[in-house]
Amino acid sequence: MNFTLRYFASLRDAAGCAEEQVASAAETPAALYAEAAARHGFTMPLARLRVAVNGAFAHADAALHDGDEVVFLPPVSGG
Amino acid sequence: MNFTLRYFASLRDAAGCAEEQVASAAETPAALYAEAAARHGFTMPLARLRVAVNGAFAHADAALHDGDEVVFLPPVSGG
Amino acid sequence: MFALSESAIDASRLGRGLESPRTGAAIVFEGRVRDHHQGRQVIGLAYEAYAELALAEGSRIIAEARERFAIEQAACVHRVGELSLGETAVWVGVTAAHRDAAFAACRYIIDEVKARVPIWKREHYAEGASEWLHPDA
Amino acid sequence: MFALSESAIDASRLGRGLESPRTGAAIVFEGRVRDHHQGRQVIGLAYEAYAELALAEGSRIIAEARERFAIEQAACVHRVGELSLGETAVWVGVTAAHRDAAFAACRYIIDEVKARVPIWKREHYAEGASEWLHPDA
Repeated sequence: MNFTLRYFASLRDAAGCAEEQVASAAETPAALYAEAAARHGFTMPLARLRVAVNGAFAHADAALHDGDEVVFLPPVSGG
Repeated sequence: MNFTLRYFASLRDAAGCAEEQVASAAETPAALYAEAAARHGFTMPLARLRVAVNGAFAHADAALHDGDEVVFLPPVSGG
Repeated sequence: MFALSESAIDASRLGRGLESPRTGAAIVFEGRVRDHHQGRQVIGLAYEAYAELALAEGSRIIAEARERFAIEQAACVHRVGELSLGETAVWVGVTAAHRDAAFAACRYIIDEVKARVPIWKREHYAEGASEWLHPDA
Repeated sequence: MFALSESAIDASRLGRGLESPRTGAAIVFEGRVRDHHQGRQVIGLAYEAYAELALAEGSRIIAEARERFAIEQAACVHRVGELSLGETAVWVGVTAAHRDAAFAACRYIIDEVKARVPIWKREHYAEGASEWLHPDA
């Protein structure tokens, strides 16, 4: 399946890009993150992240569909 | 002894004046209030009032001195 | 700083007094004249203060807030005289490094001012009456 | 209303949106860029937002505050981009008939915004480094 991944804050710095298109057999955000972490050397564990799919918070084990936009959100620090 | 009494809010309305000079044998604000209440028809019991003498909060049974300024404060409603 | 004001409270000017590079949190509370009280339609009100003691007690409350909470600045201004609907009756401003202290101190100041400072409110009602408010403690 | 702003937050303009004859209590909270954080001297910072989700989640928080507390108006604006010392990073304004609800709702909104809205802070330190803040929950 094809996915769009978006990165923010320290993950964006680590990935070296704000967005990438990937083709992957990953069926869940968790699996997709494992691949991205290996590719970019992310050190932040999945347990510290929240996941968004197509602009809404989602479970890391939710089923992905072709064309989904998936975002891994590091702990927020607004305010 | 001679005292200056000042009135605020509903007590001022009831007394019909903001200030009066009185000569009295009252030795405490409580005694002075009993006299003023009789004179002006105040219905508010002393227990609902706070007392100030010479610009500072004081006990209703404090000893008064000649020339003291005594104020009976109805429950406040600022803010 | 605690003050009484016979003219409209200038929130913008007071707010500019709350700026400092150490401030992480600033809170402003405004109590305003609202159009109803216990079911009666209010068209305006007046505040009367025992000014000497109000200033002393208000300043004491500000000092207490500084002692109890890790704040930088704290100020309160209370209107006296006749007020129209929507006007600001009391303004409280607090700054601190962190928001916990700012919220707690702001709340402390307005609660203590309402409970302790010798200021009285007279409400004017739509049906024509006016009444001094002397709430039970 | 929840919004993101790429330019300086205009507190005076936002405050004028909080006026109504039913309002007895108005509270404004401002989070500002302060000159220190955990012992390091801060010279500025940047906020980055996942804008689509930040707007949705921020609006949800405002709606929750309206459901939970007896308030009239509630609004929050968060800055994004580069900020200097003393600038307002986040503005929260709440009005209500009574102060209990106004304080509680204001506190709820800022706490939830900080905890849930996808916005990240990068602090710039006097010694030259910059760091994203990813606090442990």
